[in-house]
Amino acid sequence: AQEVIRFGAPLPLTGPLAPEALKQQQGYDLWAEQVNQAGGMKVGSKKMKVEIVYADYQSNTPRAVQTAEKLITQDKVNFLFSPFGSGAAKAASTVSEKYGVPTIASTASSAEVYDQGYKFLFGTFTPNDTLTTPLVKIVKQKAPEVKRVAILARNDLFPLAIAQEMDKAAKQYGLDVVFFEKYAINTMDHSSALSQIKAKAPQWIFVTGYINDLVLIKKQMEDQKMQAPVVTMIAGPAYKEFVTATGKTSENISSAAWWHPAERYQGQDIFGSTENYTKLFREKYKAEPDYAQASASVSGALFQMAIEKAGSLDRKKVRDELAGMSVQTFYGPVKFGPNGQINSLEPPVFQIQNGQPVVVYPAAIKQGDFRLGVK
Amino acid sequence: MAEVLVLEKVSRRFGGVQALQGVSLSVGSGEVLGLIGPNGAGKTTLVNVVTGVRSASAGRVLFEGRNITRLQPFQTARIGLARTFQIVQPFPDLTVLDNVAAAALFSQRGTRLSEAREFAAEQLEFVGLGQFAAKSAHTLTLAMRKRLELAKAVAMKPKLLFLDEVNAGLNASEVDHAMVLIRQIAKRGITIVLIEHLMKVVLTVCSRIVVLQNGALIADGTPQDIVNDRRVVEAYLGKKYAQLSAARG
Amino acid sequence: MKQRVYYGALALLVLLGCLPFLDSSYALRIGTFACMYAIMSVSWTVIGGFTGYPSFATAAFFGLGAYCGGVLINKGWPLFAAAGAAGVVAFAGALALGLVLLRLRGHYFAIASLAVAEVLRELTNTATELTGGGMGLNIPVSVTGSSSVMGEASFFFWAMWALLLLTFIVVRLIQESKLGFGLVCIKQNESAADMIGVNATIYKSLAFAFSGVFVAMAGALYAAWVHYIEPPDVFDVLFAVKPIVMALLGGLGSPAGALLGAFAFLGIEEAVWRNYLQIHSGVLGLLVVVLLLFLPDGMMSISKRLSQLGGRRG
Amino acid sequence: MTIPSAPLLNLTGIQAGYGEINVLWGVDLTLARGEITALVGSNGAGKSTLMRTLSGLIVPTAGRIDWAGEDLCGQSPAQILARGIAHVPEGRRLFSSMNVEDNLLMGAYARKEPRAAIRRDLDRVYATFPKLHERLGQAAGTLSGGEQQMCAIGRGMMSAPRLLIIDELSLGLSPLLVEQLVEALRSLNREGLSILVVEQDVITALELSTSAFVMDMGRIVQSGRSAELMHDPAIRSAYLGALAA
Amino acid sequence: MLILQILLNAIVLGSLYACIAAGFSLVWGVLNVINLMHGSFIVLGSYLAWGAYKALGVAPWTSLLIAAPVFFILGYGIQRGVLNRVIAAPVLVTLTLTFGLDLILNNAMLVAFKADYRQLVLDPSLGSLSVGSLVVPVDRIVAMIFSLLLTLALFFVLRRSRVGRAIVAVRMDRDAARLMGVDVPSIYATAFGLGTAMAGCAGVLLAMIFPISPIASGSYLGKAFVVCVLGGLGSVPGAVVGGLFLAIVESFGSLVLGPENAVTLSFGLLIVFLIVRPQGLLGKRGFE
Ligand SMILES: Nc1ncnc2c1ncn2[C@@H]1O[C@H](COP(=O)(O)OP(=O)(O)OP(=O)(O)O)[C@@H](O)[C@H]1O
Ligand SMILES: Nc1ncnc2c1ncn2[C@@H]1O[C@H](COP(=O)(O)OP(=O)(O)OP(=O)(O)O)[C@@H](O)[C@H]1O
Ligand SMILES: [Mg+2]
Ligand SMILES: [Mg+2]
Repeated sequence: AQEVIRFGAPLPLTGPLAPEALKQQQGYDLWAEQVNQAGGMKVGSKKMKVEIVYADYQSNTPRAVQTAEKLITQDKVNFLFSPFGSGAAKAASTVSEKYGVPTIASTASSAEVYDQGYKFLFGTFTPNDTLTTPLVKIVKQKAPEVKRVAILARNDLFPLAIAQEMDKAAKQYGLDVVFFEKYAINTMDHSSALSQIKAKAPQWIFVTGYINDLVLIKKQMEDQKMQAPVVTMIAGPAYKEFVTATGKTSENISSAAWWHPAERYQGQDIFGSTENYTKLFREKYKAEPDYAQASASVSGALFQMAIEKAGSLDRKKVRDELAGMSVQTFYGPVKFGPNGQINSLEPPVFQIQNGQPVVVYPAAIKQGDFRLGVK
Repeated sequence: MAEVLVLEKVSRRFGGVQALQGVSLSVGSGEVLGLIGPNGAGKTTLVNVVTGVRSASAGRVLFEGRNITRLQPFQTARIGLARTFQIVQPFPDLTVLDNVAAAALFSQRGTRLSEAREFAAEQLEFVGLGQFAAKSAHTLTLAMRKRLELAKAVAMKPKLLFLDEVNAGLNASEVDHAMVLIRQIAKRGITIVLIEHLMKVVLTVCSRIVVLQNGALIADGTPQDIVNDRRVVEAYLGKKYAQLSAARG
Repeated sequence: MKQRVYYGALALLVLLGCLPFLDSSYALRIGTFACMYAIMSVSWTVIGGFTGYPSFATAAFFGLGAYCGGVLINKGWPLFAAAGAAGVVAFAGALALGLVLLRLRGHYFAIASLAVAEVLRELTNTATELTGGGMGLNIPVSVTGSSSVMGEASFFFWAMWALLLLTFIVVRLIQESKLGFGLVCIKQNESAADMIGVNATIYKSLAFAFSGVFVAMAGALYAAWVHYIEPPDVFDVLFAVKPIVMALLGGLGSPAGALLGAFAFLGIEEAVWRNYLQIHSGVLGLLVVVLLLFLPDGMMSISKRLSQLGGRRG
Repeated sequence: MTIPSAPLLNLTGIQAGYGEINVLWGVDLTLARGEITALVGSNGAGKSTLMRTLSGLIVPTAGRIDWAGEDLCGQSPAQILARGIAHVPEGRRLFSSMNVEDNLLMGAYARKEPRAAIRRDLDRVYATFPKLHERLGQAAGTLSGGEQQMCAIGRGMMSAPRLLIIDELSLGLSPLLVEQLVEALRSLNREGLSILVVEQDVITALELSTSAFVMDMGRIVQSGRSAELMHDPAIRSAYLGALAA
Repeated sequence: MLILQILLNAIVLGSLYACIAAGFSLVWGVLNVINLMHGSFIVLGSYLAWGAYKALGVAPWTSLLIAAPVFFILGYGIQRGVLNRVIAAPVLVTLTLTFGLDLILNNAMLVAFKADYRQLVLDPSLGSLSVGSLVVPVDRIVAMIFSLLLTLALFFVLRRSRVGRAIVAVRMDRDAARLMGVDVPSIYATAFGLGTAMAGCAGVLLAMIFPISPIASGSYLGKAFVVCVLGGLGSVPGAVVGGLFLAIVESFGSLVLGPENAVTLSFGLLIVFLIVRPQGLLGKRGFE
């Protein structure tokens, strides 16, 4: 039988993070399918197929660590993808470091994850401020009259971190943060907070949260007839479901993400180009890919390039290849900094226009201009 | 005769119901006092107020000269007040022995479990439940449960014991047996307040009887006085009883 | 019979102590979890089993302990001192809380105890200065002094194991003591217990406190072990529910049963989790349902049924 | 003397118990229509068990309960109630947090008659037990012991039965109230209601009833007209106790 | 003005809470069962409304007509087939049983519908009503009216009907109820069925408002708990009062203390209530 390379992927398949896990899974699966359709990847003289071993950690961080360990020691995977999000990725990185297993975190952005001095951990998300600073710059430039910013953040690792970056950036660029509140994770209704925001008459409403929060908040903003020149939501609008669920009212909502299907990169990876990736994804899942799926896919593709270059499954060698890597991919240029976190990427800012996400930054790949006015 | 328990104008309301109104009463040491009255007169409530299960709305309760109106049930238990429940309340899954041992153990400070068990065994013999010591309490029949209640109360080495309808539901010969027990308990020097609807028990065992009606005391006297008290007959005993006792002379 | 189960459980515990010699860090991790859960379920029997108060506060104690431990370790406290402090805080807190909460009975108490974890979680979430709030708390300090993988794993395993042993022994001592006797009386009939002089309020509060102290210490060990905790994770309602299921599985009210139940449950869960990726929580649910419908007295009823069968034959 | 009336209920060879424990060992018993019958016996004799069997709470393991030619064995309490047998259980078993009036109305749960008829019966219960009328809005669980007994009997009357079974009639009632209750039952009986009472106080039982059965160790050991049993020396010594002797 | 707007939001939200909690309260108060499946039933109801609208264009308020009987039968069946077997067991056993059943139900939904959030978007949208600067969304008003109607209906079933009295009687003394001619298992099942039907209907109404996902079940359950305790166990009017009370406290708490404290506040309130007034706002004392 043909030999297989095994990749471990601990995912929160059940529990509150389950929707995220599904996206990850789609991304990994698409990549694995491409590799195997092409007859496997070239390792030295051999062609080897890819197998992804999934394990559910029930959205529970310690379970994620346990799962990672199980994948390494029991399921004997060769390489590992991190669990979802910065917290779990950080927790699990101890294990992969311990066993010297090269690991790519496809959804961890916090610098703390990478600043532990670990050698085997790499990540495909740039730090959080790379999302907020460009946004502030664009708004400053496009709408100098926008002064009053309201920030509403989910009191949770990633959304809160983004909101804090936003707060910093806004202040740095001379905006006036008139409202900055957190909402609890289990908040079912936002009407009170929104009424408070409305009373402050902000010109820029900046909300962070997971997709369900954002869909609900958008709907309630509409219910309360709230309008502002700029409304930004992270991370919802990057997802197709957000646009479906909010309908026409999502027009002109801006957001930022690490990747967007509207980008146009030519890559040396198995997917070739952003266009091709999007096409393959659509064929397989009948849906638009978003950054989470793309990041998962590119993590696979990066492993593949490193392994093929190393010509062996030796973990140390593959790690060194990853560390020294500098390549073009459908996801953008990839080069890891000394701490393992990607530093070559310029995350796009985009906006829903005519029901479609349109990239408005960076200039090199932009598809349209930033527009003002959200109903 | 020194007074063990004194009630001074004790009242208790439940919403619209005045269950006790200004009851003043004293119980002498070593006495066997009968407490009778129509259903709903407030007898059980009186016991509840004295033992701290319910608080008094007004008035004071003195035990051996000490004001115990505000004490909790476990505190009254520790200073020497014991009671049986009108509806028996054993610890159903404990053995009969442990039911009694618990009473001995917790009512007196510094007892050890082994001592308590020994003492409990004696009390079981005393009430005639010796051979059931190892059974679970819930397997006992009603008559035996009532005796278990007695054993528990006695094991607490109380100074004052309230017996709330310990004879209800027993047949005549069992009642006779219970009366013997009550007399023996009294002989140990324990003051007893006996609540009972079985007149033959009250009349034979008690030296003095008080009558409650609608929460107020309406009579206080020797059994003979009570049986002949017109108000008591009307409110409680009934004409038939009056005829019967008149016939007996 | 009871004694046999007790010694059986002790023997199993001692046997488990040899796990590090297997030299598998995965097995050690599972073993550590098993000890942790067993601490929770054995502790729970004090309030839930002896006293009959359906407490869901285990998650609250665990989270409280984890955060106490985590914060103190970050302040430079040695691990065991931090764990001890977590235990003391939980004990005192539970004692005070018990005085008010335990006036409630049945469902009301269950809900109140559940809500305690919710409140603590949200408080932890908002007390960003102290706990890191929603960002979680990193405990980067290596408290073991051992840098090797196996060294650290064995260290935490033994720490958790020793704590379990301590918990088990203390809980058994409580069961045999006057306190334990009083608790059983309270369970059987609280007003009757009151009438014979049991200070039910204090007794119940003590039971509540004892059901929390070791859980909190386990929480502190856990925090040091995983190096990162966040509120939704350590105040997870499953930490409250699972110990109960474990105790039910073992047969309500017996610490040895709770211990065995914890191991059995984790064994089943691990097996299910490995084999049914998409539907493992459903399968787990099915197991719980089947268990309750067909083994109402837990595993104890298996042995009872077996002995009944044997009795009939013989 | 009246002509002995047709039997209302006929039990033959009833055996019943709880799980593996057998309590009744072949009970034979006949109740006459329109009479008050008493059942006496020491504690644990099985009186309550027999009553529970009659009302369907316990299914007998052997024997036959003949009611107007139909065997009631195995029928549910609801079916038996529909035939006209109401049971006031030992220990009152009131719905403790329901108020007194709702408890009484629950007695009429299975009746499909117009409200007015039920209302009339309710008023009659209140007439029999004025104390209940005073307490009609109070939760039954907070009534005094004797008040609860009244409520339980009243609830039994509310189902407009043909046979009313009362377990422990006088338990916890004051002498006066027992007297009134006896009167009330007599008057119900005169209106055609058959009654079966279980009673510890043998004198009261025998005075109230026309015929009586004595039970011991799960069997009927003696039966006869009450007036005759009253003078039976064996009964007197076994059940009337020291005072009567 | 802000205060008025927040009060208005709270009143509308509160009546939705009432609808979430009414069935839960019924089952808890009457059957003495804490039904942990309640949240999942609500989500299932939302899926039903979503499917009906998406596939057939049936508006949610029309879907109520399907949801009520369907969920009644579902609940009736679960009670009869599973819960009835242990109904006499202690609190913990029934609670854990519903916990297990919920794991199954929720996992089944996760497999069937996936975890991602869906939203029932009415087209055309119902918009919002405004009076001066006050605004209220029409879909919430619709949901509020229907949820109050449903709650009222449940109230009359319990208070006025024979079945209602039997439900309460069974709760207090099974054997005595049997002696009154009550068919106990079927009454239990009816009560559970009613509770489930209320959950399903609540889900249908909430589909217009909240995103739908199996994951949402937990927060519905949490709300049901709090409302039920605030209002009084088993009391339907209590659910309404408790719901309003909770919504008002949350909304103003969020105004004064910040939104992140709203949830803490509601659970804190729950504890305080349990301690000082365990019978809830409208519950009577003495109910266990
Ligand atoms: N918790 C309560 N709420 C309302 N009323 C109450 C409560 N407890 C007792 N009562 C009322 O107070 C009165 C006195 O009750 P109590 O139990 O003291 O009577 P009792 O003299 O013991 O009667 P019995 O001989 O029937 O046992 C009764 O009318 C009863 O209904
Ligand atoms: N639920 C039960 N389970 C097992 N045994 C029972 C149960 N109820 C009663 N028994 C047993 O059945 C026997 C008869 O009890 P029963 O209650 O019928 O007697 P009784 O004649 O009514 O006595 P009493 O005068 O005390 O009411 C007793 O030995 C009793 O212990
Ligand atoms: Mg009384
Ligand atoms: Mg009986």
